Amino acid sequence: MIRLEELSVEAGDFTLRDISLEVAEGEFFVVMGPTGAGKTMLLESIAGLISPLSGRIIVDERDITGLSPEERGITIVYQDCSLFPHLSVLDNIRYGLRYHRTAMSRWHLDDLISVLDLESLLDRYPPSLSGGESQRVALARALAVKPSILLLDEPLNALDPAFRGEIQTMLKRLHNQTGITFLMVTHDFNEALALARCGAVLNQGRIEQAGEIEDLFKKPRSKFVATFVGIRNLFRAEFRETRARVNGLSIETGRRLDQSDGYLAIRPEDIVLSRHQIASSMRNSFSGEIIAIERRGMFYEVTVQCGELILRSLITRGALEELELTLGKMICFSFKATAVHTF
Amino acid sequence: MIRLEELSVEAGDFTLRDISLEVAEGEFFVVMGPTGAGKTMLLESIAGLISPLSGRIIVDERDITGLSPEERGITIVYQDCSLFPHLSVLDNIRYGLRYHRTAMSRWHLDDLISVLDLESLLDRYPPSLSGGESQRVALARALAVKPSILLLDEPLNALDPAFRGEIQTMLKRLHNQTGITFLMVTHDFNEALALARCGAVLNQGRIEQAGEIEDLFKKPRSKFVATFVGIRNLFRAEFRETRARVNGLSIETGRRLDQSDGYLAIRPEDIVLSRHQIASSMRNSFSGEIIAIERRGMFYEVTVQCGELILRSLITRGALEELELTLGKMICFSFKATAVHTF
Amino acid sequence: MRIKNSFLWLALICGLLVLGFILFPLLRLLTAPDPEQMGEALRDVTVRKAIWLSVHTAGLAALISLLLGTPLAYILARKRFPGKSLVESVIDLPIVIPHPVVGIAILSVVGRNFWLGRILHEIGIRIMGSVTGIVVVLVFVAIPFYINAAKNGFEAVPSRLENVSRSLGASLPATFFRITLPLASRSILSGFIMSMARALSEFGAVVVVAYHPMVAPVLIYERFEGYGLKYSQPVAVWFILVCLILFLILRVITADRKTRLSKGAEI
Amino acid sequence: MRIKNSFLWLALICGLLVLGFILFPLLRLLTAPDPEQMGEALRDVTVRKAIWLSVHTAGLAALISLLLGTPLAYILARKRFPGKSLVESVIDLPIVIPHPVVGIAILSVVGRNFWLGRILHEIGIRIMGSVTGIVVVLVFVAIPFYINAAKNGFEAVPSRLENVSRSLGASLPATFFRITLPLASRSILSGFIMSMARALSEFGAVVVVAYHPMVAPVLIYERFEGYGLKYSQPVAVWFILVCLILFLILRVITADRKTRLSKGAEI
Repeated sequence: MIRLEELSVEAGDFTLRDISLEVAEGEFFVVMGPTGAGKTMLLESIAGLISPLSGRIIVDERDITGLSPEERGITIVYQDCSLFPHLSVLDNIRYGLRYHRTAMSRWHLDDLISVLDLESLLDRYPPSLSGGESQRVALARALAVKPSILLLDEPLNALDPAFRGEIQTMLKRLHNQTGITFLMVTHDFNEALALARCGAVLNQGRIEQAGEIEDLFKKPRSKFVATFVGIRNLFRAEFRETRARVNGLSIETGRRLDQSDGYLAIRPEDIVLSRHQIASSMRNSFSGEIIAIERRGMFYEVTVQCGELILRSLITRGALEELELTLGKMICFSFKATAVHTF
Repeated sequence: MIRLEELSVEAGDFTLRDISLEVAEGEFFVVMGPTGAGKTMLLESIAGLISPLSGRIIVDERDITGLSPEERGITIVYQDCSLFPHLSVLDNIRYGLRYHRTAMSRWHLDDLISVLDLESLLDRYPPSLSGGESQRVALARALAVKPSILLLDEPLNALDPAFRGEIQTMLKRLHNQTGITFLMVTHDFNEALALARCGAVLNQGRIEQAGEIEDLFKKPRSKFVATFVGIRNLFRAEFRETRARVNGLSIETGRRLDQSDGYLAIRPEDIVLSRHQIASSMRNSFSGEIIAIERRGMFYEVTVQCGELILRSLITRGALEELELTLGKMICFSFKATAVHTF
Repeated sequence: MRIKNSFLWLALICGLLVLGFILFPLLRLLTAPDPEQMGEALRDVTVRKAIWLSVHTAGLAALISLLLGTPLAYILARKRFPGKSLVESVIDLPIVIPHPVVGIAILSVVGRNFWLGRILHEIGIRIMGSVTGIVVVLVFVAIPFYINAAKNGFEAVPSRLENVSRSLGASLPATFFRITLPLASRSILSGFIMSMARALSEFGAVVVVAYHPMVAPVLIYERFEGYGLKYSQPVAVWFILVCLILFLILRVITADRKTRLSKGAEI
Repeated sequence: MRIKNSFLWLALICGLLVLGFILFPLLRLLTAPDPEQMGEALRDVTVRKAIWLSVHTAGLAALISLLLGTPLAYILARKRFPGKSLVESVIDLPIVIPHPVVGIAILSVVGRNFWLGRILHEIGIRIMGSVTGIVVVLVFVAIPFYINAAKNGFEAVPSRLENVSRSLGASLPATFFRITLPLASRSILSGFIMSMARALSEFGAVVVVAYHPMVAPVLIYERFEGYGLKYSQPVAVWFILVCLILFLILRVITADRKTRLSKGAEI
């Protein structure tokens, strides 16, 4: 278990302020944030590579704030892998073993090498490895000493998208098999969705929101988090009882709203398009004009204008063809009251 | 129009070999390839920054192979933006104007600045700009001289995912408004899907396949292209008449197959899951056991095992819940004959 | 924690030893002469002339290094060509050639028993015992310092900036003067000062080629040889004060530059 | 194309001028003495003794620089502390202090009218006119070259590698010896050779502290002063041949290193 208590760290011009976080034993926890949010700095503070100004780092009920990095049993995998270029792959992996007498009892080095599919690389040297290979070696090296915590610094970012899935699957499997606490930072919300159950959003050196990923995704508590998790439908709204008024539209939220105004967010994939008004349990149903259709990866984003309000809906190619959507066409759009999030 | 005729380029240890490509006037063309495929080198050859060993570069029926970069009217936007750090944003944008008497007649500088939303940045200096801002300035600088061709070197890669959509939309708009030929390289197939109609896949200095993006996506002609465009269901198969045998399963392809063996590919999103065999026009229908369910961004990848064959299907969260999919459950999967691609 | 500390202690002790070893003699030298001796030295026209001769020949040598060395430094920073590392070796040669040998080598080509010497004599250029000779020797010892600094400065300018400039329509010279030179200007300036400082400090090569007119190091040596340590100290102090001011300027410039660059770096 | 070419022509001309200016006198020097004179110089025991004294004092000075300078170089490459740029300035001082002044400054602290000099005298260490004195002077002029090279070498080792090593359980010293030192070894070696080359070339500072025993540059100067150019040339040639061999080794090492690094770079 890791607990950060009001940790403040300063390095150069940049400061992490009052970071409080709790990561449960054996969890896969993801800290997300844009470039420059201080993510790597957070990891280096936990690893003991930067000394905090104030606050405490507790691991398994033991205050490790004053310990030097080599005494912590926390390993780190950097984005660039940081393999030792003058050592062979095998020597890289074995590097830390001499400092850990208990290492590799449950998990044998050979197992690790075979799980990470490194047998054929052992005699090679780091400069000759591909990105994905380097990443696997770095993981093996960090796990070989059986750390209590593994810190991962954007491990997928340096890889081509085609290979990200592979390493992602491997990370998940390693996490399940070793039972080690993984703490990963990333700028890509989708990675968090794929890998972790809990996480936090870091922005400009502060934690914006922490909790279950699902909650960050569905119930962002700030405009920054909402934008960061890709909620493209985000509006200022006035609230009255259970309804929210946005640009003249009255939207049912299905619950009493305590504030008088705030933000209203709807995920684009929660908006259903149809040619005609449909009879369903969806409490909100409107119609508008299609003003843009754009491809987003394997899906299409349809932008609908209804009065002043501009809403985006994400649909599949099949749906696009079936509904015969074209620019300028009028279309109905509906969403459940539970899909409406306010803050 | 750009036409590359058997272009070969060498720089250091790396070689581009026999690149032949044709990009139509005013098109948005994307060259995709993994890191180290030679993408930047291809752009720099077209811009005249590297001299080719052999082959010709034809722009608008004029052989420009021997021209120096400043005589070509081709501008380049690098991934790192490469803004001039000692010049203000406005001076960066105006940098090339003095060399182009005819520049900015149709498109006025002010228009460009306002379309790219740069008014408030004009007095700032590059080191103080964010990634997205730098990218917009670099685009304005490259477009200000009204090039006949704009070369884009992974313009979205250095940006946080949250801002990629914005620049992507802007690129598309700029392309439509200026009518300039855009040639972009990227390692991300999804960007190509979102932006371009035609493209090519580059691997280890050679063009693997060129044509409409849709064809690359649906009908890859090599194993590399299939993997690169994210076809996770790719198998060696034996062909007989209209059917393909893969690991004991007989799959209908709906057309006569000329080869006796080859590869068979099915996109995961083309595989429909259902609890029971469904009556439909889908010619292939099998059942298997669910052996994995993994979240991929906003969707779920369900892995189904049927005998020796392992197939992956991509479905929405709604479908996942509706079908009550769990590990170990038996499930039916179907796909159209037209969704089966062979090569 | 103990091991770590002993490691840092070792480093600290070595560091203090080195700094003390360098600073202690210099500080002692600076405080050795009394104000009266200092004033006397300053009133001595020979001393003033020698220091001025040193400063202006060194400045001239640095300027010549800049003019001749800049194009070569740019080529070395940007182009690959066969034999490049040989060229770099040749440029570094003056650093490692023993100083009197530099003087002897230059005298070897300007003597009247060699064709170049005869040509120079015909057109009236004297090297031995002349200001010209001093400048030639100083350029020889100073130019590697300038070229290396300028080369590093040019290398630090990303060639992508030049690529972009050219694709925007600027020719190679226009790109050089609008992009490369402004961005490398601090390195060029610090190379200029570095090469001037090196020229100011030279003694062995100069004394072989020109004992007279006397540059400051030769004068200091002469006073030391002829009249002893005490008599040479005031001149030495005056001269290193001049050198230190130059050196201080160099440091201010490079420190300033580092700050600016680190600001641009990512967190 | 025309402008571009004239730019390159200018660079080529400047480059050839610089290379010619450096190489021409040295090549002329190398070819000036006839084989008979060369053989005679080699048979002269004074010459052989002087060259050997130069080589071994310079080697000793480089070794001392390495031992004392390495920890300091590491601290300068890795740590930020207030006054760091001042420390760096102090380390560079010996490069810009005029050479005779270096000798005078060192004599200022070892004379018997100063406490340090009295202590040294008590324990029987002589500086003036001794091999010890020569080594002290050579360390003074050579150590900045070593420290700067080693510092650059250490800076080129990413501190992330050290971070990873420590998080894997290696202490600071273990990390230094297993990761940092092996990766910086080429820079350290080239710094060693560079500082030795600098020490070999020194004349002005040595001549002040120790005219006798005679190091090679002093001998060369003496022969030049006493017997003229022709008589000094053979000794100079033998000595620079020794220096050049050292310098060649340096070049081979650094060139090799560049190749290895560039191989690791991305296409």
